[in-house]
Amino acid sequence: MGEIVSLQQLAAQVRDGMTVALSSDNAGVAMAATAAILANRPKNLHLVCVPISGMQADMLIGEGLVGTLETSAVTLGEAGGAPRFADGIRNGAFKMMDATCPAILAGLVAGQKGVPFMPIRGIIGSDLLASRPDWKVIDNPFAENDPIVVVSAIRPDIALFHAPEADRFGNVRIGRQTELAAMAYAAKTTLVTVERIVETSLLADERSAAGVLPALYVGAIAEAKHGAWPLGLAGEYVTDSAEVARYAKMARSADGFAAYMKGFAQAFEAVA
Amino acid sequence: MGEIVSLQQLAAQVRDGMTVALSSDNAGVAMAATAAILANRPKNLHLVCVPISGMQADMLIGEGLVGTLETSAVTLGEAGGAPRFADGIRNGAFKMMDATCPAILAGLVAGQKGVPFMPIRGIIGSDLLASRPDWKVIDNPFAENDPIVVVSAIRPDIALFHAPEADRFGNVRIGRQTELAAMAYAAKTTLVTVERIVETSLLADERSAAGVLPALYVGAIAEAKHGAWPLGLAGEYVTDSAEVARYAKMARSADGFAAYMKGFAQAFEAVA
Amino acid sequence: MSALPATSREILIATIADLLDGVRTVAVGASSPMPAAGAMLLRARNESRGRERVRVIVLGSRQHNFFTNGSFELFDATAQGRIDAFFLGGGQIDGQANINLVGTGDYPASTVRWPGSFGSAFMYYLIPRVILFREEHSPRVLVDKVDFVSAPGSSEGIHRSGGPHALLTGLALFDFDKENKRFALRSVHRGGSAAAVRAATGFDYDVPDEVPFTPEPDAETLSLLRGRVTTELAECYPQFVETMVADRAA
Amino acid sequence: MSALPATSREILIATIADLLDGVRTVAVGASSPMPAAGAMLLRARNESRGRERVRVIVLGSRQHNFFTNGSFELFDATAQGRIDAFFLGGGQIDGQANINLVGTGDYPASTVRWPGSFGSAFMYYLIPRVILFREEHSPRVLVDKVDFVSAPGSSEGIHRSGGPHALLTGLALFDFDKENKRFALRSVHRGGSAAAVRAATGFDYDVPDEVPFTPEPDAETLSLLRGRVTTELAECYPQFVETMVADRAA
Repeated sequence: MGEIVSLQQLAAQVRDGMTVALSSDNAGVAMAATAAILANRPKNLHLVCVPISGMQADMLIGEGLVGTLETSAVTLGEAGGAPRFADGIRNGAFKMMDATCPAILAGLVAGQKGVPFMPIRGIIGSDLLASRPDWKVIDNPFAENDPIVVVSAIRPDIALFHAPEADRFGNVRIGRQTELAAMAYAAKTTLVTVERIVETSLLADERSAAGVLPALYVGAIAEAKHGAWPLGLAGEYVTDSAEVARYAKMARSADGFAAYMKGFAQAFEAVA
Repeated sequence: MGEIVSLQQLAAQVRDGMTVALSSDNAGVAMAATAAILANRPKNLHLVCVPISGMQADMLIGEGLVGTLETSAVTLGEAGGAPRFADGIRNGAFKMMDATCPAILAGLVAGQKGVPFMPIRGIIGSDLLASRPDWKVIDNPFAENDPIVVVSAIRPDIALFHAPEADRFGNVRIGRQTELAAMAYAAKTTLVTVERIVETSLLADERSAAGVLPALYVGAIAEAKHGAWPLGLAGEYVTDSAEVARYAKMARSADGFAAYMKGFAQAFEAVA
Repeated sequence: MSALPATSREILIATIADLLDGVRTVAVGASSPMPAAGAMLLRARNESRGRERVRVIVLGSRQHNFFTNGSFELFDATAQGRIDAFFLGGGQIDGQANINLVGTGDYPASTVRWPGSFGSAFMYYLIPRVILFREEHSPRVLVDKVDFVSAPGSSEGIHRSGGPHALLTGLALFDFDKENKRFALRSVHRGGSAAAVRAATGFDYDVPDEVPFTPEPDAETLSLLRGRVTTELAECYPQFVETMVADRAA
Repeated sequence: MSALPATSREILIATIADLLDGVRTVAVGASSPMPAAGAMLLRARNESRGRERVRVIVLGSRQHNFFTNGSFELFDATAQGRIDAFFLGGGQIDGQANINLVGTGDYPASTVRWPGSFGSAFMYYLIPRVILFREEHSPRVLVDKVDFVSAPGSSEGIHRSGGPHALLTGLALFDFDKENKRFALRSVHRGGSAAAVRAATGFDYDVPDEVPFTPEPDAETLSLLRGRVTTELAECYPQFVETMVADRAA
């Protein structure tokens, strides 16, 4: 557990048909790992975006690796809509499971707690419900006339994210982004890329230990400097907005996307 | 919110009939506040121990202030059983709601999430279930032949605990004791005593911010140096085992308990 | 020194502040500068008037977000009743205040696909005061019936403690009548008219005999907005502040 | 230098280590020095034998507990299947491995009241290898039927992935036969006898024709226990280590 490996070894753990939980853009996205995963071309992935995604999901969709997409949104933020996502939707390229943020979080909490479902307020009367056989409406057992949605547990094969640092013992600093911990708790294993690996245990300082994910949940860690690029990593570097805008523009067409991705792969090969 | 008050002002917020969530001995117990609460003699309290309690619950029971006790255990640890608790049980002095630790935590999570119940594994076949009308067995809506317990949400009027420090803005450091945050989320308001109040925002340092409960949840904070005594506070001071043992011995009889409590009140009056 | 008159954007921001009047805690999205500006303006004004403190939570911001429990906390705090107001938009908003953040055409193969429902299918049900905010006021956005309901404007037979309070666009301000499940035009912004609003709106709504103009910010409000609030905003939304300042000069 | 023979306590600790053989992660209570000693012994022995690493979580300890999610994490990690072994005791344990941590007499007005069920009504169902450990071996503890079921020894028709693996007392070691829901005596500790165990046990159980003595720790095990493990234990259980060392001298 918490083994330190190369980016390629980490990426090799993502295999055909797996359910992979991805972090949202402001929580640390493993973009360098995504480039390495794309090189392996695992098919028919089931992405669970926690609770939304952006360029990462759009790239995996554009490369044809996504069989199922479970998310509350895919957006490039200021750069606009996610073009390969919208194109895939139009062409029915993957099974779409539209969600709402707290329902994805509730599914992960069910996974974390080892229960088959979690109740959640809202949702009833939304068109989301009709396309989600994994969400049901039951009667609140403790009240009359109180229908409530239950969402089934989400138990990803893999949780994947990028964080500022890990220690040699496999512990990872996640800070206030506790949904990363929930992803890891719910997942069978967790793959983490980090800006740096430190020698001292992150649990040694009691004041900051609360923001650390213990090695118990972590399958593999790879060092990847600027591993969230072109996205940012809070406290480390900001999003490369020009690059995201360049992607947004090029990815509007299949050819432009292919050209962008070629350069993207080369950018990471140059580093590795 | 997060107002800094005197110990007496804080204690005055605990009133007749309220549901009060208490922390376990290793998580920071507000003993100085308990002395101040005992002086006010609020009646018919419903204690929710998260998930167990010790001397604090035993004292409140011994003073006749408890109408309902919801807990997974009451124990004085190395000093043995809780004598006023056992005596109250024999005499039917309060309504007992025996629980199991994760069920109390699940009830708080339901309170935190604003849902009426949470499912939980286990429990079926235990005699605990028979005396808990607020726990029911339902069929898992997503599987055949899979009965599962649901526990109803716990929404205390007050969460009460002792922590190392708070800042002037009402934020409280709880470190890795995240069940204290769950208590606060689930409760209408939270009363916290602290060893010290610091001038700098506890949220200013991103590395340690994950272990901070924001002021949004905190009703009142009072400074109480050694406020967990005779119990310990992790990272600050250890339990005064001799004092707990003295309590354990004296509290075996009603008279001994009364004598102990007189001294206990005086110990805090001397400080105040 | 007489101040320049309020810009259109400043009127919108001041209107948002008015719509938030009385709230204690308001959350705004990281990419929602106008709602954030309105919330910060109310906070500043309440402070200068000695009124109750307003907490503003800017989601996704590290500095202006005191949450410590990640993505969970907005939704949990909402369900706990601790968040009084929130903003929602939509690619489509219909006359019953249903909102669509998913797309047009036959779901799931939407012709035009938007990002997705985000937290709307939860927040809209539980936030007491949801302000629908969309600057574009056109028949394409304000439709008779949305193609997909991300979240409905009203509900029956379920637990629902929140819902739409008002709809603010670049042209007008509507109240939502919960009884009749219809919007009612409250005011049109400077330079507009009831007729222009009617022409640009794809759904039917109630109109009073006299349609007033949306009130313009008073001198105190405008001064706070151009002073303290602009400074505060600049930390989260530097680009927006630049356009806001450029507006005034124009 | 020939080592002193194993003390009774050391035999129990070594037996616990043997019962844990093969686990990857084991959790022990803060006031459970013997289980902790057994777990630490297995960890040390696996390390010296180049076998798989064993994680030992001492609950309630700050230094020997890597959890960062408070009281939740033990139960959550258990439900996730990440904790392989745990220890439970009981004021009463019966022949079907039901355990009672609540009290004797008519519930709720128990004549003798114990602290309560703690996490047993959850952990017993979900931990694959639960070791029942109670040093006192008497008809008062090992009863035919418990007065109150804090957690049952077996279940039907519900999700249950865990349960009793063995019962270890100061006199003997029992296996639990899940099929027949009965204990079977595996061994008696040095100086004891099958007859003495029978006399001290309030429930019926199976007995083999030949009842062996509980194996005593080999030299390597004893040396690890008296060396590294004693040092590690001293950080969490200083008083216990004192008595353990005093035992040897006696």
